[in-house]
Amino acid sequence: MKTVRIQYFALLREQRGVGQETLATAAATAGELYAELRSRHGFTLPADRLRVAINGEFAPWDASLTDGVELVFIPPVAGG
Amino acid sequence: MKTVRIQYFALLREQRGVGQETLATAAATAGELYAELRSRHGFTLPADRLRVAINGEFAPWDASLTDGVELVFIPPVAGG
Amino acid sequence: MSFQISSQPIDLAVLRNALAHPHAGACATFEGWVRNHNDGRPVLSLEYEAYAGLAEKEGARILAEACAKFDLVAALAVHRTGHLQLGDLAVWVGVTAAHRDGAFGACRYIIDEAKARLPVWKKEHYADGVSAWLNCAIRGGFSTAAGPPSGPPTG
Amino acid sequence: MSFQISSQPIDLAVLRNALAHPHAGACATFEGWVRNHNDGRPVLSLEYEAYAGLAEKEGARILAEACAKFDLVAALAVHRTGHLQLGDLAVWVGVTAAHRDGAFGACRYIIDEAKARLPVWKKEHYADGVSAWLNCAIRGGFSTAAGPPSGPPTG
Repeated sequence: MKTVRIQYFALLREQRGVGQETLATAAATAGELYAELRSRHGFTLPADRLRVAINGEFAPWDASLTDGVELVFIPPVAGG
Repeated sequence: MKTVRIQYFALLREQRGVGQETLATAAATAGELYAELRSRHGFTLPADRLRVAINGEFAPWDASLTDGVELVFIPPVAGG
Repeated sequence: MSFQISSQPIDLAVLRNALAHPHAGACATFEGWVRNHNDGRPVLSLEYEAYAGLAEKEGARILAEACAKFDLVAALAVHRTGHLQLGDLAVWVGVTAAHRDGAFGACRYIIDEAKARLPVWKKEHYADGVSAWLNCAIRGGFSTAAGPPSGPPTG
Repeated sequence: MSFQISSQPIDLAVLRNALAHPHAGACATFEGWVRNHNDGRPVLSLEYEAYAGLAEKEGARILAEACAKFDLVAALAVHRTGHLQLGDLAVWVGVTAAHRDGAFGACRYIIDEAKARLPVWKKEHYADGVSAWLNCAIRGGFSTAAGPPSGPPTG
């Protein structure tokens, strides 16, 4: 088990009901963690519509999670 | 003979030494008038680098001159 | 040369002064304003939310790409966050160059990339009381050249 | 929707307010500034001269063409006359549209046509004390589609 911090934005923030949380997980990768959270919280967005950032930088979904990392799941963007 | 008013701008104004003049001419067309003025004042620009405006609107070089018209010979433009 | 995420109104005079330079003969700007309709629905207001830290990093990369592609003097951009009303300025891009080709090309490049890549989200509030997050940019499922090398998992 | 020739400094705030409209989601502007070099020669200042009456008429035609070609909300432009110093604003074009494609396309069209067609002239004053009228635009010997039907005489 490792401890990770997650920030939520936009639709994910509203579906989760909080802007951030710290939790313990057995997930090995960012992709596994999103699948775990999606089934727990009923997120409507599939991972293939998202990107993930780890420690403030875009990262691949198969990036290994280490203790203490900060993750952001990034919904489809709509700036401008 | 008819009387015409001419305004000069930019290089033509400097080569003519005045911004406008009223003169009597036997020229039948705008093109004939420019040829007459060019030989009299030594304008360096040939007519095919100019356009002509009559009474505030672009006109063809073969437009007939009538008494009292206002002409502007328009050097190559360089706005912006 | 920075791309700012700002919760405060954008001060155009300050930005314009920051672009001034004696080599600059051309300045192109783009402004995105909150308009009263989208896809045929009347819009009353917009909420912008940003992952500011990453948005500013990605924005700086976009500006650097524009400088590499076009012959620029300077480039600057700001994106608002917060609850904006009709007519409010949501995003501003300003570019200077010796000539207008570079200025127009870079300005267009920056706003196009910003809309596709910055982690910024927009919630529209409609006249009928409903509101919705827009899901505009899913460019290549986010597996772009600028993105991570591996594809996303299913799930 | 007007193209003004102005001997007074251009007031950007006034112009921007004149473009505001609830349907407008995109605003593209172009500014031409006096820069310190041209074709490799150091420039100290610029003099602009215009045949104002015809320039405003031709400018209005250019704006009307832009409105016909692009889906615009509004378009506005001003060209300065007089003796301008380095960094001064010589020409401003502003366009609003629902979407950015129209705004960028029209803004570019207007400045390109204005440079090619408005009876406005520019004299450069160089660092070496020389000055010269620029003869930039001789598009098609002025026998453009917008021009008179007959060709110029020789001479």
